[in-house]
Amino acid sequence: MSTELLLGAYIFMLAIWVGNEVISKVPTTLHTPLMSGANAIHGIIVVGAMLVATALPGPLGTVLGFLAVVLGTINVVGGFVVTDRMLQMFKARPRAAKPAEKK
Amino acid sequence: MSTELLLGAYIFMLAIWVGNEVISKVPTTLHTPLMSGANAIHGIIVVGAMLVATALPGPLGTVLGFLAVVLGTINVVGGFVVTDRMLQMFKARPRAAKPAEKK
Amino acid sequence: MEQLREYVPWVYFVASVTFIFGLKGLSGPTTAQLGNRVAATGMLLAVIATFLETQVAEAWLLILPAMAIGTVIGVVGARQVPMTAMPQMVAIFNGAGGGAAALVSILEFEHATHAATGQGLGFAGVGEPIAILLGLMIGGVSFSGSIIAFGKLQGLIDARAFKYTGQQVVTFGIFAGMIAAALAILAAALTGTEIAPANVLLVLVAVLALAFGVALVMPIGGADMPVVISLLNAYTGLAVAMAGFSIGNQMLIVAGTLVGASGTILTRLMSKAMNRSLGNVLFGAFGAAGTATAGAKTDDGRTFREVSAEDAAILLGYAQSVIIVPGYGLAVAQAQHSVRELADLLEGKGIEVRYAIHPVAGRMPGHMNVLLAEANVPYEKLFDMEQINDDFARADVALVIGANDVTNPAARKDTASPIYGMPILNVDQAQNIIVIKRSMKPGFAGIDNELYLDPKTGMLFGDAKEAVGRVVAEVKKAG
Amino acid sequence: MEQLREYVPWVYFVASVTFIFGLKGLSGPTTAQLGNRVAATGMLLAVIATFLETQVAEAWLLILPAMAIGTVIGVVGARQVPMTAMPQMVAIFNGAGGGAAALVSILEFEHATHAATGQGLGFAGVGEPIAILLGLMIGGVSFSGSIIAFGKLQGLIDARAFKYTGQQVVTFGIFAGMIAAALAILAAALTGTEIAPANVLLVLVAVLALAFGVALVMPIGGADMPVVISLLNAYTGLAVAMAGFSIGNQMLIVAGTLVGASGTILTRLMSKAMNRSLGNVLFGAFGAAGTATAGAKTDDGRTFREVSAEDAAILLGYAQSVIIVPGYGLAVAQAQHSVRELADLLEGKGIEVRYAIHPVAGRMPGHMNVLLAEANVPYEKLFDMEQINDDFARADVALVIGANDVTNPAARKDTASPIYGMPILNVDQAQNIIVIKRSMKPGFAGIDNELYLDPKTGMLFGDAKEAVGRVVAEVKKAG
Ligand SMILES: NC(=O)c1ccc[n+]([C@@H]2O[C@H](COP(=O)([O-])OP(=O)(O)OC[C@H]3O[C@@H](n4cnc5c(N)ncnc54)[C@H](OP(=O)(O)O)[C@@H]3O)[C@@H](O)[C@H]2O)c1
Ligand SMILES: NC(=O)c1ccc[n+]([C@@H]2O[C@H](COP(=O)([O-])OP(=O)(O)OC[C@H]3O[C@@H](n4cnc5c(N)ncnc54)[C@H](OP(=O)(O)O)[C@@H]3O)[C@@H](O)[C@H]2O)c1
Repeated sequence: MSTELLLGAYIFMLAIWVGNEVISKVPTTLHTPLMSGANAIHGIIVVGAMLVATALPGPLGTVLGFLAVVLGTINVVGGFVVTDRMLQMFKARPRAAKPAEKK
Repeated sequence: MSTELLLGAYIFMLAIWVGNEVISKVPTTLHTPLMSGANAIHGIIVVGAMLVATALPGPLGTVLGFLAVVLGTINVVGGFVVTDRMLQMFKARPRAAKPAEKK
Repeated sequence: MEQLREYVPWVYFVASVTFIFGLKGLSGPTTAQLGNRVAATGMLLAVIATFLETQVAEAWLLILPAMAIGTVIGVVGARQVPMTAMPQMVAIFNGAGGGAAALVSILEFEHATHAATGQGLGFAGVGEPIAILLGLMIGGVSFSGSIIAFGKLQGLIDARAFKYTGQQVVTFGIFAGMIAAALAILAAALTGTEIAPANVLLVLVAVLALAFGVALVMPIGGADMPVVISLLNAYTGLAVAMAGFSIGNQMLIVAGTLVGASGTILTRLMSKAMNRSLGNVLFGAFGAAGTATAGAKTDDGRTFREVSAEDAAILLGYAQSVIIVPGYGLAVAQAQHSVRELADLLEGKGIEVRYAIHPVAGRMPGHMNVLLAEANVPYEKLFDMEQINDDFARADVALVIGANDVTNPAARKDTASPIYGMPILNVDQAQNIIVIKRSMKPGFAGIDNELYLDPKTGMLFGDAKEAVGRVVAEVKKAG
Repeated sequence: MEQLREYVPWVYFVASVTFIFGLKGLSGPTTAQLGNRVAATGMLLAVIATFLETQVAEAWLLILPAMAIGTVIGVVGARQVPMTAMPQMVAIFNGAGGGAAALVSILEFEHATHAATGQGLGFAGVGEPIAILLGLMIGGVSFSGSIIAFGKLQGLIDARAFKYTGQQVVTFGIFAGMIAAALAILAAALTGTEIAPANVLLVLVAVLALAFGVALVMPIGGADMPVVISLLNAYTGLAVAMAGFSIGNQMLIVAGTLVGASGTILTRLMSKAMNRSLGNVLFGAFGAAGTATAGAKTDDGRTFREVSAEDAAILLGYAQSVIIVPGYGLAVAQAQHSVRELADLLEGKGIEVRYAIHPVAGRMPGHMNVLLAEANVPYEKLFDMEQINDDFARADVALVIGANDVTNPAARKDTASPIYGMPILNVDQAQNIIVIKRSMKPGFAGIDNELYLDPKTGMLFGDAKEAVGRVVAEVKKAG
């Protein structure tokens, strides 16, 4: 029953509320981008991976640490880029939109 | 830059979000009861008052501690009772509603 | 006892969760009462658990009587107050919370500095003294400000905006002095350079905070008090959160911050519902319950038409669709039951009766809903302004009972009017208009209403309850 | 460096705030892109700040190459993938995150137990080992589950639901074994009673978690994969939060919990949009891309009517109001630009053209919106099902392009149909119906569509892009 556990519990509980409330009224169209964006956000595990990458000495530890960082980076980078690409589709691109509007 | 301050900051920041999001779509009708209910919730200061009531020895300390508890209790008790009374008004009371429905 | 004490922080944790559920519940009409009770239960649990702490258990002789006194005052106050005086009551309870937060801050300050020896004031870091000072200042402002708000609404202090030359300078001076004294304490805590004894400075901060609260609320007129109370409510929340930081109690941080954040949003929603910006409320001049523009317009030769209860009954009896517009006068006269009776009679004749509820009709948001609900008017018959405003043109009779400002067409047309821009009910578009009030006197904003001079309008003078009673009698006679 | 390092936790704090803003932004159409970028910026800040930590700075030779490799894989994957394969891509990225969380948990476990001497495994309290074990199990399930989901969507694994007798028993056995091994570790950590070496048990937990992820996703059909991916996404969030608990990093707790909570809500919203309960998705049989009911109904003697591109052009040319219903086939054929061209032509003739977007048309939510937006179809012309469903009866032509299940009237009437109860577009109420598809074959749900046998319906066979192109040519010829 350490203080840090208690405070962590508060943070956990409040973050659940925020997570729930913040997206409670998302339109269907945005389900996939939102899923993808949330996916990118948990990519922050890369920071955890960096911090413990060398926690275990020896070759096995190094391999696991290396792998953890690679996987975390894939998650965060791929997640944000793919989300951005999806969302780009929702915006009319000026180049193409111009001639169309002339009609 | 103590850990406890940092964790407190997280709690503070998340609670701001929760407070904002949770009531962001309250109908006008409920403004007053909501204000009153929120008023009752900060009455939790009574716990703080209890905890520090005897923190300062001597008669002045005792008087201040006593006063703090009295004020905190007024806030919490009065707040909840008055809110409950307001909200009671929003519900059709069965006794009176029955004959009206017969018509 | 020893082992149980370990769980006190987790009881606080659970209580924090109930507060969030409570607040969420309070923001929906069907869940509001449950929400309030859930939060109250959490509160009770937290208070009981607190008795497990040694210093609290040992001081029961001090604490229990204090709680008993507070409970009696709270319950009696909350029970006895008439519905129309609810806002004042909220103000006074809020002030009590602010005062408690300020006192907790003072006690914690003395506690922390008491054992101090040598340089500095004995604080571990910079966080605690800042939290203590903020708790004291915000709590103090909330305490005195709430008391002034109470006084104005209760009629103990002139409700009009209190203004004098040089006011801004004085108010700012108080504020600057308060901040300066607080900074001096902070300097002493951090570097040990004491300009004056810390206790003296602390008292100075407290006194200036109280003065600042007074200076802040005095220039605001009674009309804007609900908004001010909501703002002070958010302040108290913040003060409680600061107290939570200073005594290291997360439940207080959560509860206080929740109220601080939601109270700020609520304040903004409320001023929006009254079509004012928050800055306008705090520093504007509308609240002057003015006489400025009053009585200026009636002299253009147009006159009003008085009608009898019988006339009104006939008009209503031949209508197909009636819209009732309740206002502050209906609340004062407690005419809700008579109105309900009239509506039942008309509906018995097959006439459609609806109620148009303006968001700021009465003296607090939801005032009319509360009143009519008390008389068991079905919820489906109450329509918000946006829902019903287009239907006035199709209504045969608009029956205005003790409402004034919320029907004043000047809000639409007259850019010079103090209520210009406020959305109003389109009563003037109805085929016929009946207005029940006691005289030609203005309402809250203190301005005349040209609706009363409209040829379509018939004035039925009298106390709302009594006048509606007469109409009921006539309707009964007729049918 | 030394002093800067003190601020790293506060950078993490700021990053946490950006994640919330990002998530909030992502839930509104106009703010979505900004939100995504805000969160990405916060992420970048956090990563940079992490290099200030001694153990990270010292290991740059390990970490930087790893990040470079990850970046290349991530960018190339995200850029190269065609729009239709987006769900798979999300699955694979999600799996990577789950795997990372599981590895972090393992490393932290070894780190904590490495220095352990004497009794127990060297944990301070019960919190850390629990968090580590949960992070490992949830992360592992998410990793293998996501890979299976990817394989099914990509066609590497048979997309149909994989079932065998005794399946439930096996799945439950894996789950029970995993929990038992985890409890054994916990017992060793708390009481020092080791049944087996902790490392062996840990590997067992990891292996069983991976197996459980496979067992969980294999029996689910490809149709339900978007929902499953969303659920696994929430799992990874939870695993990250647990990793945050075990290494004492609040930013990870906040980010992971946010995703866990919002992902759970999102999963529920998605299954609701497909008119399924989450339980039904996880344990139901609909996903079987079945052949069960297919082909059964066409034998009642009714037949379909084929039309030519010219017929279609004439019908469209004389219409006043046309509603286009896009579906998966439009995405496959990449016909969005041709459709836009057709719509422009018709609008040039003064014909009203609107698009009816079914919530689950295509293979992911928002699929049609994304496609049509790519072809610059104005946002105002896209209508949600609820908005436009009543207008079909007044439309002269409903032009169905590569859509099938979302127009199938069986969902309304046929209680035996696997899509019974799913709300559909009221295409059958239009005056005339033109359906563009390659054959009479069924769509995703594998069932026939009696809409095609309706006398009002004309079938225009061909690849969507090519067929629409023919219609465009005919319309141009005519006018
Ligand atoms: N709802 C809120 O939150 C809130 C808060 C603060 C201020 N306000 C302000 O209050 C006003 C509310 O508008 P409103 O139309 O409801 O009220 P109002 O404009 O204040 O008018 C009320 C009218 O009722 C009449 N009246 C008083 N007692 C009566 C009785 N016993 N029987 C019959 N009539 C009686 C008065 O005329 P006689 O004296 O001739 O009878 C008065 O003109 C607005 O200006 C609003 O901005 C509202
Ligand atoms: N949106 C989501 O989130 C989601 C996720 C998973 C599953 N689903 C499911 O997917 C289905 C979506 O319904 P839908 O109506 O959009 O699609 P659908 O029912 O799958 O039908 C698509 C039709 O397009 C035709 N088609 C395929 N390729 C074509 C081409 N190149 N040119 C022309 N036509 C082509 C096919 O017929 P031919 O072979 O005869 O050409 C097929 O019948 C629903 O059952 C839904 O539950 C949706």
